[in-house]
Amino acid sequence: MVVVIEEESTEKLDEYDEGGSLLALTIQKSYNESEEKWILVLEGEVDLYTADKLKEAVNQMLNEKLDDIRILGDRLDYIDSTGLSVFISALKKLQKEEKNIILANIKPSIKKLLNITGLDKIIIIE
Amino acid sequence: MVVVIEEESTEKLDEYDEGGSLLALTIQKSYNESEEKWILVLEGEVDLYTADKLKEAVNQMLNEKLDDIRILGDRLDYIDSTGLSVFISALKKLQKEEKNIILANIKPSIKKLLNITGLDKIIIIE
Amino acid sequence: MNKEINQEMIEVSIPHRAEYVSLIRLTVASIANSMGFDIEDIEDIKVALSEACSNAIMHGGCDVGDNFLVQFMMEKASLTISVSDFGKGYDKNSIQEPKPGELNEGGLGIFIIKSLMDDVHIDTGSSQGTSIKMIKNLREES
Amino acid sequence: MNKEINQEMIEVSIPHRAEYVSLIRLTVASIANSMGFDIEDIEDIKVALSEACSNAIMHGGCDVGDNFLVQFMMEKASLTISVSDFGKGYDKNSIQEPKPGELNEGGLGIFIIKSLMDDVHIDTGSSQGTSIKMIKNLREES
Ligand SMILES: Nc1ncnc2c1ncn2[C@@H]1O[C@H](COP(=O)(O)OP(=O)(O)O)[C@@H](O)[C@H]1O
Ligand SMILES: Nc1ncnc2c1ncn2[C@@H]1O[C@H](COP(=O)(O)OP(=O)(O)O)[C@@H](O)[C@H]1O
Repeated sequence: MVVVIEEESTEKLDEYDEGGSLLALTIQKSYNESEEKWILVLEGEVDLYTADKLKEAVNQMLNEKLDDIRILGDRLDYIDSTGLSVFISALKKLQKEEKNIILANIKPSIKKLLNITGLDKIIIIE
Repeated sequence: MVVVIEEESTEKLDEYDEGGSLLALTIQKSYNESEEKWILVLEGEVDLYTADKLKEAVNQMLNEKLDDIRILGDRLDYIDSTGLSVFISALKKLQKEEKNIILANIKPSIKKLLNITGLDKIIIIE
Repeated sequence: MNKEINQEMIEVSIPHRAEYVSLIRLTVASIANSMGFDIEDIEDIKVALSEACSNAIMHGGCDVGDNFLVQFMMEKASLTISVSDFGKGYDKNSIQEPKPGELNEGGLGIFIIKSLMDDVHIDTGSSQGTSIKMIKNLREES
Repeated sequence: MNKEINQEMIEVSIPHRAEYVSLIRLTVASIANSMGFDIEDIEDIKVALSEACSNAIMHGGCDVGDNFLVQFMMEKASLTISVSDFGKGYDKNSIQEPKPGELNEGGLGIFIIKSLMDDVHIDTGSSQGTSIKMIKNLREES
């Protein structure tokens, strides 16, 4: 029997309007049954301030079901090593089950960071 | 005989992309024959740095034809006393010919500034 | 370890140049936003701080290579901003308030600052620098 | 009077708190933008500076009430950024570069900074603060 998990949640750490210019992080996660993958929509910035929230969300997901995570990065403006660390620790768990992280539609600057760190050879970039 | 002036010009002091967040000032001026008014589209921010450019544009307009100036403020994000001074010195010239400045579609924060300074009693706000 | 901090300070030292005033606005908008000020208050603070910076740059009489100082003091219920130049200062008694109905290109800056902020103190004299301190209180949540 | 300025400096002093790193990014994006850096370079600079600030905050060992210092030196052809904390410092020789292919959550920050910036100097020791200086050159216009 395959456990089907349906979940949709939005967590906002902070929200700024146009004038304020500061973006924080919005996280949306859901499990896609037909694809058998977690879908994670990241919007805003992952940095030292917001990385904990991402770590929490990812841990929750993988504890519920250890399956591929497909991250939609269309609206992910920024990530640095604090965010990459979250992916790396998730990868350690995922690789045991031969699962992976898939990053879709990410900005060139983020792709560059994955190249530099060699993560592009481990994570799947679409 | 009425002199008809048709002019369209765009002056940019600086342009910033989404990531850069800094907006400078874009000025578009044209003379509308049927309304017999100058139409001035301001986009961005009028402050100490950009006010000179606005002053130049307004002076040029009034030297060509001393007529009403209708300012479209939909995309005017910011103005302070350095910008108001430009309006005030233009008003001094315009009032001699019983002409005026009309400000259309301005943001609440700019309306507030006009109230505080009493300019709302002199300039027409639409 | 995690004792509560009641006051935090951000300090920006910046050249006496007009092109940097927008950077200061960006900074204060972000600070005020994260403190919970609403859009109207943020716009007020941006204008007031810009006026003070414009004065430091235009009237301070400093070299463009010299810097002036903007300090942000973040407390639970208020933001205090100081703008200090190390310029020539001025005689406060010689400054007149703008007269309503009169068209005057100058003399609006300090009047606007006082109108938009909750409290304003100016420290200046005809041969010391000028330091203007302005306070905006967070509104009670309703 | 209007002699050309070849070097200008902006200095920001900011608390050791994670929530302010985004403000520093905002600041440097605006500075780099006005200097003429392109989008790719601006993103590189934002990441490198964030890494340095994150290190000051995470590893400096300072009180959150203490501030660290970010200096921007704007020259015609380059931007030099220094991040200085007055914390416990570290022993540079004990730090290893990340190994390609190995999954390691830590140790990426300085490696990323060195990859993205044109020149990097670190001044630190096991009981002095840390100061990291990074330089990005403007590309020749083609
Ligand atoms: N930082 C400053 N240094 C020296 N003089 C100043 C400073 N700020 C204000 N002043 C003086 O106060 C006057 C009034 O300032 P303000 O109300 O801002 O109007 P404005 O700048 O349009 O003249 C200025 O004209 C100037 O003489
Ligand atoms: N500002 C600093 N103060 C003290 N130690 C530091 C500082 N910056 C870096 N370090 C030391 O260098 C190590 C490597 O830093 P870095 O490459 O950024 O990776 P990470 O931060 O992920 O550990 C840190 O773990 C820390 O021991």
